[in-house]
This record gives sequence, structure tokens and C-alpha cells, in this order.
Amino acid sequence: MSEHIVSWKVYLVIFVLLMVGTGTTVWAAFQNFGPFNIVIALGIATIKATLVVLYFMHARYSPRRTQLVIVCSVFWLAIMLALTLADYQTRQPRESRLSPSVVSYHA
Amino acid sequence: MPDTHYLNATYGYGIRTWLLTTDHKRIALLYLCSVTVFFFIGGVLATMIRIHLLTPGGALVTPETYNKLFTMHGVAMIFFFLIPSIPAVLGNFLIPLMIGAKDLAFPKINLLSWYIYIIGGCFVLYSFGTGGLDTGWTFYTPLSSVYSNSAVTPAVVGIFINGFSSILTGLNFIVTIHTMRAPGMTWFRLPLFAWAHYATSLVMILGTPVIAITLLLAGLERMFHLGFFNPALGGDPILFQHLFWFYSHPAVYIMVLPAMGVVSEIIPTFARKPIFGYSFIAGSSIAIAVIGFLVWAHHMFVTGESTYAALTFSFLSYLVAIPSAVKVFNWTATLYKGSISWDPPMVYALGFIGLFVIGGLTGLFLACLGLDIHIHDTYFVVAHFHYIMVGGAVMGYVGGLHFWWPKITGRLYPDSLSRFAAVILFVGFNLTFFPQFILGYLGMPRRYHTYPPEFQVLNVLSTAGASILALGYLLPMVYLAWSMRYGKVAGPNPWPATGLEWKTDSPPPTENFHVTPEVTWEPYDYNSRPDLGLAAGKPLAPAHGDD
Amino acid sequence: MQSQLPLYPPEASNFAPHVDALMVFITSVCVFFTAGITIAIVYFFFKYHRKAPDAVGIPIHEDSRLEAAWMIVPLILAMAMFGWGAVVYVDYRHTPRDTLDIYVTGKQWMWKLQQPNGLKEINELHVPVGRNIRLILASEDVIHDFFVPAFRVKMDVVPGHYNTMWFRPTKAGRYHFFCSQYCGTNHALMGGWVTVMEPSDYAAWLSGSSGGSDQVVAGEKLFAEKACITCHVPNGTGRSPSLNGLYGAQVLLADGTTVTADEAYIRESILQPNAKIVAGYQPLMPTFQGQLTEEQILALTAYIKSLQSQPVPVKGSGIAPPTGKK
Amino acid sequence: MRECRVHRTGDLFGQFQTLEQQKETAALGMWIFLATEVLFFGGMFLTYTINRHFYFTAFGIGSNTLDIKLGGFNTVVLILSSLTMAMAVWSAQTGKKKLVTGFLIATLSLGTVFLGVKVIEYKQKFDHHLIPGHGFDMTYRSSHPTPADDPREIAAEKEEVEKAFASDLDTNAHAQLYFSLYFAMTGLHALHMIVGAGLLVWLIKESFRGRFSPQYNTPVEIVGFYWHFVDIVWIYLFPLLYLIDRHR
Ligand code: HEA
Ligand code: HEA
Ligand code: HEC
Ligand code: CUA
Ligand SMILES: [Cu+2]
Repeated sequence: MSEHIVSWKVYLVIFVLLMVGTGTTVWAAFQNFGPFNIVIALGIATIKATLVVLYFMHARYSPRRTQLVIVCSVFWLAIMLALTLADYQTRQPRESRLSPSVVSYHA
Repeated sequence: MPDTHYLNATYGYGIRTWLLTTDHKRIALLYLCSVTVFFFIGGVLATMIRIHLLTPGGALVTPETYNKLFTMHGVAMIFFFLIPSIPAVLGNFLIPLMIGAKDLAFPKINLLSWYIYIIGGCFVLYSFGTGGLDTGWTFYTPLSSVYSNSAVTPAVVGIFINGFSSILTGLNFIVTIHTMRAPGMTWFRLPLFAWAHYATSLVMILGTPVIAITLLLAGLERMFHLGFFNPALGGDPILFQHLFWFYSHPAVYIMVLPAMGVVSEIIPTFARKPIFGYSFIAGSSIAIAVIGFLVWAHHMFVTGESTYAALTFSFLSYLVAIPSAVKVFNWTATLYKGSISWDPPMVYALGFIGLFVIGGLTGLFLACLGLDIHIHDTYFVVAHFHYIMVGGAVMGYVGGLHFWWPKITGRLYPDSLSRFAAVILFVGFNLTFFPQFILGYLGMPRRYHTYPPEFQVLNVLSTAGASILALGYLLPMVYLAWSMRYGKVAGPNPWPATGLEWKTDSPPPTENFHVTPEVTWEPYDYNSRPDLGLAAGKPLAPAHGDD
Repeated sequence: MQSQLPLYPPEASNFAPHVDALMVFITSVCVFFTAGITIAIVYFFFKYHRKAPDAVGIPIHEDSRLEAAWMIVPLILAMAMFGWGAVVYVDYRHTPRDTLDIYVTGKQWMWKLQQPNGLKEINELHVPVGRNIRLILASEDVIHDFFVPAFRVKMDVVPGHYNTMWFRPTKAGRYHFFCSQYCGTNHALMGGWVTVMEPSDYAAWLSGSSGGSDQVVAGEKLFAEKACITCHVPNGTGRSPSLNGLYGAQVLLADGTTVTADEAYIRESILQPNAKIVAGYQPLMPTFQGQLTEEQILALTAYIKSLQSQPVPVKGSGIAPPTGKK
Repeated sequence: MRECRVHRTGDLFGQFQTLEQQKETAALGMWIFLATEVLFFGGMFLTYTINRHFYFTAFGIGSNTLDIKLGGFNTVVLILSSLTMAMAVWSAQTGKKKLVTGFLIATLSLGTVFLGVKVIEYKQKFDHHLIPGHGFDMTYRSSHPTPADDPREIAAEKEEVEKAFASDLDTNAHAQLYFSLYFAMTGLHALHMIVGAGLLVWLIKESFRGRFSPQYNTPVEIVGFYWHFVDIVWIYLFPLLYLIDRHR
């Protein structure tokens, strides 16, 4: 396995993209997109995180098993979040404190 | 015995050479001593529980003390005995040997994880000593975070710390199995013990962090009066249960998978034939580890979780039973047309199968939604998990100790005495815990220091069984200790078995192998191993015969 | 007739026969597998016992058809267990309409139970045979669990929200109930007796044992004391909805969804008014979280439910916004 | 050679056969460690998510008391430190020994700046009685403005807080829940930064001795992984904690 050296130019480009992402996040937070504010915020954060993982952390050039580790960790996190939230979302009315009305009132 | 081996080479026996060692084999022995201490503590507490329950009113202690007894029993047994037992003792000792490596990938981290375990253990013992712990091993909030007056904080800190020991062990195993295999040791030549530990490690690294953070939050809640899980301050106690079981259900597979690995080694060795369905057993370990993460809320069927969630989790709980079934059937099939002996490890392994099957099958009762409503939090549950954990996992651990004892110490233990101990264990165990299934169905709730008189007969039976069981544990402790000095010298491969670990001296040298081994044979393949000195099996039947 | 060493508790509710049948089914499957495996092991063990010290077995590696078979057969049986269990469970969760409601409050370490007419009992519960009984469970401190083995019912009592459970007693008698979620020092003492009576005896018992303030009356008093009445006047003002006939109705919410106004909804409306806003109203109602004890909330709920029987006033004078009740 | 096996030859530890194997192993170890970290933080993110859904208003007013300028500045600082860390790895890989040290020092300095700003922010919360515990008071700042505070800002905050209290009398408890999570999450993040800073100090020491070269740079690379991960956590924490309900 010969090591892949990422050029410093790539790093700079990624850095600039991350900055743009940060700016966009802040800007979007001050707009009213209703329930989509959180979606946008997390979406951008995820893109930023992906860039860091792929380039700064060289995941793009790493062996398959490293990529597998990354996928697994995210997948397990998703299991935890999804199944727990599924319980909260489908509770009988009394427990649907999570109901969208809470959010929509503020929107 | 070889002149130099890991026990006496280099540094000799001095205490500092033990406390600073990075040799996985010595670290395994450090773990062996420490988990035994916790087993002993847990066992004494269990004995007190059983004596107390002899009479309906409670024969021994006050209610507070009784509650502390079972809590400390559960905490000591689960977090400080059973979870580290097989992985940290046998896994640590054997994985590098089995894959032909000189050590684990990160020897220093291995030692570190033992120290972490000890520090965590000290915190927990401190909590036991200063006020005890009366929350149940499940630490449900708000009882643990607000209402309990016992020493919850140090216990939680101790378990939090101990979690990292488990994480680091799992990490070490996975990396080692990935990168340190000897030439020729392909994935499908790995011993099933290694597969089981790979699966176990997956659970350790992906589950343990969640219990760590959960207990951290609960501890902070208790220390600083925060409200994460306290409804009085807006928190949600059910969320705690979700987080707790996200780890603690998969954790039951940390306990049983390694034991299954042990059995998968013992059975082919004493049946002297390749294990039936190697790839299915290997794959089922991984399947158990993965599906095991999807079933946690089956502990919460009556908390008021949503009906849909309950249905989902019940369904998935049944799925996770299938890979376990696969293992049991394959072990049984391995005996077919074998050349079976009943050396002590084999007796333990067969005992494991019997008790694990009962324990596992009673899991099916609990996973059944309509039935769990009635038996949840009764002695039925207590019986279920003791069957799997004590009858299954501990039996596997003791069996594994017997199997590899000659490798670890270079000596053999008395043959018939150890077989006798296995039988005592089996009988005592059933007498202790079978009555509890009936008790549970009759409606005796668990964690009760006093109970209605109609339950007394079964409780007395159970206590009687426990005293036989205690004897069953005492015996091996005595004769194994005895054998270290007076046992017969074992030689490198006393059984004989096919694994790589048996190709080196007993006890092995510090560097494990004098020359890096190369693997050219399939696992458990007696027929291509003239070096074992056995009559090469005459092919009486076609290799894939289904006659 | 229970023998000296019974294997199951008395069957005294509608659920008991189903649960016991399920138990018999799963037990037989499990006995079948345990016996099968044990017999196979013992048989192989003796049949293939080692003949000579250096004998080896015959290598048989794998058989995919066999593997498939012993995955599929258990899977089918497991699915049968799941399916049957699910059916019974759905029955548990599906409360019928005509229930006799009993409020149950758990606290360390006692149970307070309240009959619909306000009669209070401690660690004792009287119910008539043949009626559907619903328990509405609340906790004042930690998690408890209400468990009646003879009825095969059990439900956690969780602080912070209501759980409910139901059953129909089928046999008169006196049965144990227990707290089955560990709740601290005297967890084991937190139990009592359910007395199942013939309906006539029950009626006699109810009228015979006076005492205990009427739940609805207490609720009415609180309704005034806590100033609910200032907003919730019987005919509804423009700003606050009337509560008449609320219980059991479908309420249209501001976000367009509807909910059934059950106890839990009423409770939530009092404690977290903003969680669900009735369509057409502003979120003006303050929360009463922390100002009412569980018992007071129960009383208020009982009172609001009692408004049921009064004629529902005609709404929609043109000034009031849509009431949100369909 | 029989006695001592885990001896090292140069940079190669005894349990390995080749430097390459050693490097792969170390990298895999670090990645797996980071996987556990994902789940570790994940438990807290789940707690956050569920409570935020329960108490959106209270979380909003809590979040609005955070200083978006400081938070934003810190975000930039941390991402910049990720860049310098990546550059340090690059310098090591390309054999620029001086640059390695330089970039490592830059990374450490940026990390320290981040922690310094965090201290300032914590201090503010302390002054405003926003530390969870008995003294916690969501209304404190708006009712005790200091001359330094912008009166318009205070008025806005006051209105907002009053509105929240009107709809939810338990706003104080629920906002406290927000701050409990805020401190738990940022505190744990900061703890990771401190560990990272410790690792950087060690790397700098080694790199002064010229240890890192195109052949041997594993430590720089795996500490880099860790540092980037801590950065990623912040990438999520920033919008989740600072940017709730900002528009209004
Ligand atoms: C090592 C530990 C261990 C293991 C391996 C298991 C394995 C299983 N457990 Fe168990 N369990 C515990 C330890 C363990 N459990 C503990 C400690 C508790 C209580 C915690 C507490 O509250 O304190 C508990 C509680 C518990 C509950 C909650 C009960 C309650 O509180 O109400 C449930 C419910 O679903 C459950 C189910 C199962 C199932 C389905 C399996 C399955 O994995 C079992 C699979 C195995 C088999 C099925 C046997 C082999 C198969 C065959 C012989 C073929 C035939 C098979 C079929 C027909 C399908 N367990
Ligand atoms: C690995 C886990 C493990 C193990 C090995 C055991 C082992 C035993 N357990 Fe335990 N148990 C749990 C895990 C375990 N348990 C858990 C998690 C709980 C739930 C806790 C909770 O509710 O929070 C529990 C609860 C529990 C209860 C229920 C308490 C209650 O709900 O009120 C009971 C009651 O009988 C019990 C009994 C026993 C017995 C008799 C043994 C025996 O097998 C022990 C035998 C061992 C020894 C006795 C020590 C070794 C022997 C010697 C050194 C000989 C000399 C000693 C003497 C003569 C005393 N256990
Ligand atoms: C300041 C006025 C005010 C007070 C005081 C008040 N409420 Fe309300 N209540 C409202 C308003 C406005 C609504 C409708 C908006 C909503 O759903 O929150 C409402 C809704 C309700 C609902 C849901 C009604 C429906 O039609 O779905 C219930 C139940 C309720 N209140 C009970 C009470 C009780 C009990 C009290 C006293 C302990 C009380 N309220 C005190 C203003 C008030
Ligand atoms: Cu109440 Cu146990
Ligand atoms: Cu489980």
C-alpha cells in the first residue's frame, strides 16, 4: 500500500468550503424556514463533517476497512437515534409531546 | 515443562514484573485473579440473598440491606465479573496465540485497560463499603438519580471508568485480528473462538460508549441536581431506559458470545472432527452481534412504550434467536460420527449446551409480548438470565479454563474430580434456578425481600440448590490451584487439539512462538494433521455425506 | 382447584386463559427442542464414544440444506410465537369504551386507589365481576408497577405521565397485587389485595362504605380555586374553549391534526398547554406544572369528564372562532 | 533474543513485522476509537434531541443567550486548526521537518485560543446565573442588566423570556435542562480538546527532535485523526447549541 499524499491545495479548498458552510449555517439560522431550519443546519453540518472525514482525514484514500469502520459507526448511531425516536413518535397521544405542533407554533 | 516460558522468563516472578508487564498472557492472568475476586464477592452476596429468602419474612437482613445485596450482586457479577471474564482472561491469553501473533496490537493499551478495570473496581468497592448501593443493577431513574440514599455516585463513576477497559479490550482484539494474523491464517481459517471474540468486540466498542455516557449523565444529574432523566425537572425517565438498554441488551451477548466461542473449540476437539457448519457458526456470531443491537426495548414492554415500538422490538428479538439456534444445532451435529471422549472440558461444554438452550428458549417467552406482560420483572426473568449467564456463560468460562489450563500453567488437574465438579454444578444449578421459573409464573416479583408464604416451598428448594452450586464452584477453585504445583505436566498438546495455540510450548514462551508459524491447514481438520500423532481418519464415509 | 404446588396462579380475568394458552404453546415448542437436542446429544455421545485412544471422527463439513432447514423451522415457530403474542398484546392495549375507571396513584411505598365515585382505598381494590375495569396510573415519585398475577396484567406507573391498563375480572375472590418495578426500600411491601365481587355486592359495598370526598366535587372546587373558571366559562369565551363535552371528543389542533380528548390529553393540556393548541385559539393558557399534585390533577380530570353529561352548548355565535371540536 | 520480545528496533515495535503493518494497525486503532467516540457523543445527542422537542421554547431562549460572535469565532478557529493539523501531516509526509513543527505549534495555539474563548463564555454564563443548580435563574440577566449591556438586546430578551414563562411556568427548569446539556456537551468537547492539546505538546516535542519523516509519521497522522474528529463534533454542536430559534 503506497501512501497517498493529499496536496496542500486540496486542503486549502476544503478549508474555504468549510468556511462557506459555516457562513451559510449562520445566515440560514436567521431566516425563517419553519421546520426546515433544523434540517438545513444539520444538512450543512453533515456536508462539512463529510468533507473533513474524506479529505482532512484521508478517508477517501484509506483502505476499505477504514471506510467500513466509518460507515459502521454512523450506522450504529442511526440505529440508536431511529429506533428510540420511533418509540417517541408513535406513542399514544399522551406521550406525543414530540408532536409537530410544538414546533409549528414557533414557526 | 520447557525451561523458560512467559511465567519465568526475562524478569522472573517479582511483583513489579507483573504490574508492569505488557505480555498479553501475563495480563490475562492479572485479569484472572481480579475477576475471581469479584466472582467471589458476587457469590457471597448471592449466598446471602438465598439464605435471606429461606423464610417469607426474610431470614437474614433488613429490607435496605437486602436491596443492597442484590444490587451489588448484579453489579459485581455483570460489570466486573462476567463481561471481562472470558474476553479479558481467555481472549487475552489466546487470541494472539491462536492467530500466530507475538502479542496484541497494542500491548501497552492492554495493560492500561487492566489498570482502568482496577480503578473502576476500586470505585465500586468503595461504594459497596461506604453505604452500599440499592438501585438495582439497572440504575433506573429517578430512583437512582434522586431518591436513593446509597452511594450511587462512586458506583456510577466506577462503572463509567470500567467501560473504557472494555472498549480498549475490544479495540485491541479487532485491530489484532485484522492486522496481526500469521501467514496463511485467512479469515476462514480463524478459530471460531476468534470469530466469537471479533463479534464480541464489535459490541464492546459500539455499545459500551453509550452506557458510559448514560451513567455519566445520570451521575451528573445526581451530583448537580440536573434534570436529564428526572420528570420533576422536565426530564424523561424512559429515555434513560432506552439508553441503558441500548448497551445492556447487546452486553448480554458480550457475556455469551465468548462462551459460545469456547464451546465451538471444545466440541470439535473432543469429537475429533471438524466442526459442522464452520461458516454458519462464524457468521451467526456476527449476526448475533448486529441484530442484538436492534432489540433493546424488549426490556421495556410495560413502561408504556408505543405499541408499534413494542411490536418491532418483539419481532426483532425473535430474529436474534435464529443465529443462536444455528449454533446449537451445529454443535449437536458435530457430535455425529465423531470420536467422542468425555474429558472434563467436554463435560462442561455439554452442560453449557443444555443450560444455554433452556435459558435461551425461556428468552422466547419473555420476547413474547402477550406473555411478557405477566412475567416481566418476576422470578421468571431471574431464572432466564441465570440460566444463560450462570448456566451458559459461567459454565463456558469454567469449561474454557479447564480446556486451556494445561496451556496456561503447563499442568493437568485431576480428571475425575473435575468431571464430578461439572456434574455437581449442573445439578446444583438446575435445582437453584428451575424452581424460579415456576415462582415467576406464579407471580413472585423479583427484588423482593419478603414474599407471601405460598411461595416458600419453591424458595427453599432454590436455596438448597444454591448450596450445592456453591460447592460446584468451590471444587474447581481448589483443584485448579492445587494443580499449579502438583498437577501432571501437560506437554504442548495434551488433548490433542488442532489450534495454533497448541503448536507452541505449554506454557508458551514470552514471544509465543519460537518461529513465526505458517498455517497450511483448515480449521479443526484432524485428517490433514499427521503431526498430532492420531490415526488419520479413514474416509469411511463421503466428506459431505448426509447418511 | 389448585393443588399444593400450583404451576400457575388462579385465572381470574379475561386475559388469563389467553396468556396461559400462549404459555402452554411456547412451553411445548421449547420442551420439544430441549428434549430433541438432549436426546441427540446423549445418543451421539454413547453411539460415537471414542473406540481407540488415537481414533478420529469422520469429517463432515457442512450441508446447506440442513442449515437452511434448521434456520427456517425455528423461524416459523418463532413467528408463530410473535404473532400470537402480538394479538394478545394488542388486546391488552386496546381498552374497550365502557370501562369503570379507577384512579391509581403509586408512591413510595403505598397505593392509593380511587373508585369512580371518589371513594378512596389504600392498598385495597374492590371491583365487580364482569365489568371492564380501567386503571389510570400515576406516580408521585419513582417508577412503580401495578401487577395482579391472577389477572395476568401489569403496567409501569411512571412519574410524569399517565399509563392506563384494563381487564375484566371473571371470578370473584381475593387476589394479591404487587408493585413489580423496584422502587426502593419497601418495594416488597408495596402490595395489597384486589377483591372481586359480584356486581350486587359491589354496589352494596360502594354505597355502604361512605366517606371519601367526591372526586368530581373536589375537582369542581379546584376548578374555581385555581381560577380555571375565569377562562373556561361554560359557554366558552372567544379566548378559551369550553370544556363541556370535551372528554372523548376529537379535538382539531392548530397544526391540523386531531387528537382524542382522553385523560392523558386533559392532563397534558393542564401541564403543558402549549404542546397541543386547539385550532382557533391562542396559546394563552398558563401551565400548571408544579402547582398541582397528582391527586389534584386527577380530581380536575374527573371534573372535566363529568362535564360530559351536561348538554353541550350550541356554539358558533359568529364571534367565537371555530371550536375545533368535530 | 529469547527473553524479550516487545523490544523495539528504531521506530518498529516488537509485536509487528514491518513499519507498514505498524502504521496500518495504529491508524485502524484510532479509527475504531473514533467510532466509539461517535456513539459516546451520540448518547448525549439523543438526550438533546428528545428534550429539545419537548421544550422547544425554553431551548430557544436558552440558546439565544449564547454569544453567536464568540461561537462563530470559535468555529472558525477550530476549522483553521484542522487545516493546520492537516498541513502538519502533509509536511511530515513530504519531509519538511521545520514546517511540521510550525504547523503543530499553530494547531496547538489555535486550540488554546478556542479553549480560552470557551472560558470567557462560561464566565459569562456564570455571571448571568445560568449555571444549572440552585442559583439558576433564566430571568437574571434581563432583570439585572449591567451598563455594558445593550439595552435593546436586554429588552428583547426580557420580552422573549416573559413570553416563554407565560406559556410554560416551568421555563426555568426547562431552560436549565438546555444549559445542563450545553455544559455537558461543550464540557465534554473541551475535555477532548484538552486531551488533544496534550497529544500535540508531545508531538511538538518529538518533532523538535526531528522524528517525523516521510517514512515515519504515524503519530502525527493519528493524532490528526483525533483532532479532526473533535472538530467535527463542534461542527454539529455549533448549530445545535447556538442557532436554535434565532430568527424572530
Ligand atoms: C448472557 C445473557 C443473556 C442472553 C444471551 C440473553 C438472550 C436472550 N434474551 Fe435475555 N436477559 C438477560 C440476559 C440474557 N438474555 C438478562 C440479564 C435479563 C434481565 C435484565 C434485568 O432486567 O435485570 C434478560 C431479560 C430478557 C428480556 C426482558 C424480560 C423482562 O424484563 O420482561 C427479554 C425479552 O424479550 C429477553 C429475551 C432474550 C432472548 C430472545 C434471547 C435470545 O438471544 C436467546 C436465543 C437462544 C435460543 C432461542 C436458544 C437456542 C435455540 C434453539 C434451541 C432452537 C429453537 C429456537 C426457536 C424455536 C426459535 N431477555
Ligand atoms: C454473571 C452474573 C451472575 C451470576 C454468576 C449470578 C450468580 C448467582 N445468582 Fe444472581 N443475579 C445477577 C447476575 C448473576 N448472578 C443479576 C444481574 C441479578 C439482578 C440484580 C438486580 O435485580 O439488580 C441477579 C439476581 C439474583 C437473584 C434475585 C434477587 C432478587 O431479585 O431479589 C438471586 C436469587 O436467588 C440470585 C442468585 C444467584 C445465585 C444463587 C448465584 C450462584 O450461581 C452464585 C454461586 C457462586 C458462589 C456461591 C461463589 C463461589 C463459591 C465459593 C467461593 C464457595 C464458597 C462460598 C460459599 C460457601 C458461600 N441472583
Ligand atoms: C388564562 C386563561 C386560562 C386559564 C386560567 C386556564 N385555561 Fe385552559 N385553556 C385556555 C386556552 C386559551 C385554551 C386553548 C388553547 C390551548 O389548547 O392551549 C385552553 C385549553 C384547555 C384545555 C383543552 C381544551 C380543548 O378544547 O381541547 C383544557 C382541558 C384546559 N384548558 C383545562 C384547564 C384547567 C383544568 C385550568 C385550571 C387548572 C385551566 N384550563 C386554566 C386558557 C386558560
Ligand atoms: Cu413501588 Cu416497587
Ligand atoms: Cu435483552
